[in-house]
Amino acid sequence: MEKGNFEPRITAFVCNWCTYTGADLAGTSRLQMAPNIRIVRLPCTGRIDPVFVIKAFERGADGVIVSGCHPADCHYTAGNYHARRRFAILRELLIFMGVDPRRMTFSWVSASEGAKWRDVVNETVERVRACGPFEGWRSLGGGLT
Amino acid sequence: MTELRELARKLLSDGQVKVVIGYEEGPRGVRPLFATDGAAADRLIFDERCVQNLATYLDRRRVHVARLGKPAIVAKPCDVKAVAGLLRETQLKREDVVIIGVRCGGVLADPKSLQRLGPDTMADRCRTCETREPGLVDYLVGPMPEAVRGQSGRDAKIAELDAMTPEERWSFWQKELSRCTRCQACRQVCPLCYCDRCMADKTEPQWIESSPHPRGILAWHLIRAIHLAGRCVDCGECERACPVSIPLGLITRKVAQVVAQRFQHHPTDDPSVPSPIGTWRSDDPQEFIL
Amino acid sequence: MARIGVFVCHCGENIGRTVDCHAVAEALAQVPGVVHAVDYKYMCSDPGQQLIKAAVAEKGLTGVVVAACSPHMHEKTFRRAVQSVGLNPFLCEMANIREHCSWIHEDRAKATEKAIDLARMMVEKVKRNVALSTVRIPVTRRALVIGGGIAGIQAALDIADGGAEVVLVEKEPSIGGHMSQLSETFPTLDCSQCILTPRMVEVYQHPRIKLLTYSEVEAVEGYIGNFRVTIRKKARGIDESKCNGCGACIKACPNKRIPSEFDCGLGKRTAIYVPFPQAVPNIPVIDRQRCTLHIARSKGKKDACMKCSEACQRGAIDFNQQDTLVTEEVGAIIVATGYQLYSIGRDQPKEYLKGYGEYGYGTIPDVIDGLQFERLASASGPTAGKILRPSDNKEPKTVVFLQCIGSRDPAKGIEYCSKICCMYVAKHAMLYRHKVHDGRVVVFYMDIRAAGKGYDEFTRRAIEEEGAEYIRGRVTRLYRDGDVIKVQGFDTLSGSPITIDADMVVLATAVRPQPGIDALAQKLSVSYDRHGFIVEAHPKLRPVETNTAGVYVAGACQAPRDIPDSVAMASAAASKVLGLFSHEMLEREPTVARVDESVCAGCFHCERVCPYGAIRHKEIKDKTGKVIRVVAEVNPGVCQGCGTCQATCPSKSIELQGFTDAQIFAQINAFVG
Amino acid sequence: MKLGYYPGCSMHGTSREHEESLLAIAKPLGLELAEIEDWSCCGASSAHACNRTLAVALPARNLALAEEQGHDRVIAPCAACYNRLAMATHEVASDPQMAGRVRAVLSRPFANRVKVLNAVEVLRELVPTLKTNVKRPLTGLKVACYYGCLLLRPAEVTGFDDPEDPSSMEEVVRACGAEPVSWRMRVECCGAGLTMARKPSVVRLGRAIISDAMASGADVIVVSCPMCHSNLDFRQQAMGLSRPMPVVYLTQLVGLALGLDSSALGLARHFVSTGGVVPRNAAQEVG
Repeated sequence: MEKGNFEPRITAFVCNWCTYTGADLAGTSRLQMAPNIRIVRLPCTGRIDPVFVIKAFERGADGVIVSGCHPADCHYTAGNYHARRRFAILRELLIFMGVDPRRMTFSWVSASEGAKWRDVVNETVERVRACGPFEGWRSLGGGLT
Repeated sequence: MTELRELARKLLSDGQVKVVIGYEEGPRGVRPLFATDGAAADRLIFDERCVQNLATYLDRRRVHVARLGKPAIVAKPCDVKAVAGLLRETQLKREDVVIIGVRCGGVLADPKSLQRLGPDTMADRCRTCETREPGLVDYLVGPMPEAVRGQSGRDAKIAELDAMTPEERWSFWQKELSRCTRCQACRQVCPLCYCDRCMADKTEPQWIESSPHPRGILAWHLIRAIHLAGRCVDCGECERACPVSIPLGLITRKVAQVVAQRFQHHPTDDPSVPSPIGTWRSDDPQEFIL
Repeated sequence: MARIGVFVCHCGENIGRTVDCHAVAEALAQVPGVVHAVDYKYMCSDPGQQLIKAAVAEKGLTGVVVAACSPHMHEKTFRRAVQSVGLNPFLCEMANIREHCSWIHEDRAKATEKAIDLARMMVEKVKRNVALSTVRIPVTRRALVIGGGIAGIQAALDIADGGAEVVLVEKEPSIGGHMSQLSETFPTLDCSQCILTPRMVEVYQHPRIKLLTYSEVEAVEGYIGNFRVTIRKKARGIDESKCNGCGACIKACPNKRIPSEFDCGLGKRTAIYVPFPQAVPNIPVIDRQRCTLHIARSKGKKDACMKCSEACQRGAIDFNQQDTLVTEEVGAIIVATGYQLYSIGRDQPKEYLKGYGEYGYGTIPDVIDGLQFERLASASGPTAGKILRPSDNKEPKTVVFLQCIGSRDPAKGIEYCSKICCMYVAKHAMLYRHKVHDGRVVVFYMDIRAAGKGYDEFTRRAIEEEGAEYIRGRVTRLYRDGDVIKVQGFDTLSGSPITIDADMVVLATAVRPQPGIDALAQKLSVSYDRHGFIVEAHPKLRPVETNTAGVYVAGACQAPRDIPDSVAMASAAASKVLGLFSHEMLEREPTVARVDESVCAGCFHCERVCPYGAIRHKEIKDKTGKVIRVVAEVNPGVCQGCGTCQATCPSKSIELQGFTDAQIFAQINAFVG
Repeated sequence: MKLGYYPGCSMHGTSREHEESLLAIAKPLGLELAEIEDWSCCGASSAHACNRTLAVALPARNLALAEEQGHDRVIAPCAACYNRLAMATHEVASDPQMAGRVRAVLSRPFANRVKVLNAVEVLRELVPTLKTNVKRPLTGLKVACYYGCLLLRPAEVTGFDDPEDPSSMEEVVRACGAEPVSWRMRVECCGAGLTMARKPSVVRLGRAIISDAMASGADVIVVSCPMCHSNLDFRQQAMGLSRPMPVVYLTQLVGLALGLDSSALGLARHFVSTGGVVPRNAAQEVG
């Protein structure tokens, strides 16, 4: 597959209360967007373990989206604040280890931001498309579990 | 030296502690000493060759040490920060350990080299270390050393890596990590890797592939770095223990830089300061979030 | 071996138009562990649900995936369906191929491919689902209400009338709170005492209300449904069982010149006293700081004065009485501790609060606050309802009211609006005009905020019919000039400075939470803002709940509130409590965290990140009873299931049921594996 | 105490007596003043009315010079200079963009390390020394301390005293053996900013201030601002007061208490005679 003209595979980890609902709204509003992402629903960004992102890349994802409630909107009051610190570190670590930052999207998308979700998805898909397939990680040896 | 030995003797003789964990002259350089009597106490030494972080022996899971009874520990500033970490994370009660803090002007990069301590012979981490005198201690020994400061090759290397393209960084690390045999020495030596069952050994589900192939190796070192974020005291033991000399210090240092710059948190010997992971501020930087 | 059934819904055209549902079903049939895969026009319809129920029964399914709309839409529907045929509801999951697929894509091939992925991911998850049963915890049907003001009284009465027992704790010697100090109430100008006192008596006589006055909450343990509260009953110096409230002791007390708290220092009281005649309970209390006998004792001298106990026929006076601690088991707690007024003095309780030097830091006589004016206007007050200024008891002919003193003044540390001042100032203006017909009333205001039923009419009446002069602007300086108080201000509407010679100035000072609220909030582990106001669980949808399950909030301790708001909140909180009490067992979603004690390292990162304080320390002992390890334990009654603990746990020894790592990994792998 | 000294235009012009008295009392008080070399205008009061960056850059230049010349504290006796210099340190410290713009304009290193002081707070700091050096206690002299606006406001910039209820001038006055009166107009505006544009208003404001001082039994008004001084002193004839009210600088009052010759303190330079203020045994030539 060539850079620029391939279909990236992107895993999205989203919280149940804001972004998942926002994605639902995008659907009910019939907002068209790139079909390259698959959503994994979690109760809260606080539940999203950095290892999920690592696993996704390990298993061959070309890009990852992590999205939840805006600061102060967290259904569980503080999960997104914890996530924000966690992913600030994960992101810079992965970049340091050679992951292209364009492959990682972190966003706050509220239940009312269907359009923002569409933009986040489309932008991410385009950025990752530009990066090309993530052969680097996918091609690392090792048996699957 | 005599100051340290006399103190150790006293602590043992009047029964304040049952063992003094410190350093002694060994056949192949300085090694840990577990002094349980006055005679042994007289073998205690401390100098710039004492690189080991003995705090790792305070983990109650190290039964062979725990069995000896209440310990006193000879600790450099970075070692004391590790003790503080154990206190912070309820692995240890303050009353269960006597801390003999030693003033420290840095240790040698290569303790066997027998060089004099100087800006270039000093361990890289010590060149950027601010702390000469540890807090939290029960006793404080040794003269106040003048602050020898040197250029950190480590920070220079990090800057160099940051300047590379992702692809270049990726191949750099793949080359370095390719030597990893997953011997887990980095984990065993780390005073803050104390879990009864490390997640790396968890199989259902499996978090990290256990065999030493690139995928599992990368995952291990990433997760290790994440788990030490804001907790690492930069004692350099992981890098020292690594049999295939992977520059692990680069990773821990990089994460420490991120934590310091984003959350204004620096390793501290104050156990009451919470670790930056597990706390938050409503105004934490979020420039990377759409 | 898993036996999963997959049910693909066309949702009429909604999914079918862009997703080849039949192809999806066929593809899923090939997935290992899937023993049954069909598509149907409307899965949520009766026949659709029948389809699922039948398959569960006939094929003996161990798990069900419905590929249809958003789980937010129909998860409950389908879980109920499978439950009805004996499959645990938590073994049924939905793959969202409508909102997240058919509605947002046009390319049929790609949409179908995505739908297959989404369904496959969910199949892999369901394979690892386990049967979960709702968490059930016992509920003590007994409530604690903290604070005996109007909010606490209302809440206590509503709960007690609803059939549950209530413990009402009030730190003052009598219930009634600030409302009992008010003369009349806006916007109806009906007498505060007249509407409040009957409610106070009702509380006192209610068979299901246990009233603890002159008492404070010492400690709180436990969780929703099962709180254990320790309350300190401060020594009253009176044997409540003997006292009949005759008041002989009060008449006998020689110390008659003590400034009365109830009258805001404008009236006097004795050392043994009831705060006000209608106090409930009508039992005096001895102020040990002011009582001659206790002062003597504190200096080690012999008892100097015994007049009150000599006067008491029933021997109810007990100088040696000590504080006592009582513990109460309750299932819910309502915080209704109310407010206090900001003072303009130089010394402030918080360093970010500043006083008003330009108004003389409260040193100018006849500059009083709103509550003091209430006492002057009150028929039961120190002046028997006559408006007489404190310094010389003359009737003030010009009274100036200043609004927003502290409030909306960030320079003084308070940015919020105190909400009630606009209304009570208008009320004060009227009360004054009713009592002093030739008197002049001037009000300095920033805005008039009279949003409320009959509120704007009320302020308009003060201005248009009762002749209060409203000046839009701030007062820059107050100073005494002989007999008058010079009020230097600026009229922003006419754009000119203005000076008024006032006989009395009334400051509408800001509403602040009661002192000690932060300590109480910490005991209850509920959050509070920088001013100390209790933070509600959700500003719109959960206004009377706190982030600690089982603890509710009512009245001015949550934000500045007037009487109608406080009462409404109190009733809302009471109904929440009664709702909680309507079951013997409290049922909670089983998506809560569980600890694997065998591997927990006891680092308690989970405890630090848990927003609900659901993590407890559990000691693991050996046979001899010696503690060998301390591990984390989740209180399922408190856990809300956010899972932050699990993502934080270094050894992965804590798992959120329904969203375990095994399940998530399976989903990840199913997509890109 | 060693301080950098920023005179500003007024200390060399309209308020020469302010500088004369300051330099005169410096020696006995052990105060070393090093005038900042190559100092330039602080920009008051026109710059901040037309260009915000300029209004900060002008004082900042002088602060940068002070740094170069090794001062960590600088005294600006003119209240306006003080206010502008303090404002500059505040703005540069609190507004990164402003800091950027200003440094660009200065094109010289500026760490913003210098602490800006006014004459009042310096004298307050020196009260112990002053007490021990008082040669001629001004016993019985009733003094109205007038702060005006620029010394105290905005509080977050000046912050050396309570802007609504200050006390530092009174402290110094007490140390001189005189008796500060309590009066109301201490922190009211004297209108100096409009002294040319709207004379009647200025006269009205000045009258209110001086009358209140008189009513509270003051023999003299003490100021620490050249604008306040010229306004209350020079404009006094126009006010139609019952009697003249001498207006002197705090530095002059301190000088008298230190027993300095009144001519050394420039007391003869005022429009309203300061004779009543000068103790009998002081120099005679005061008109």
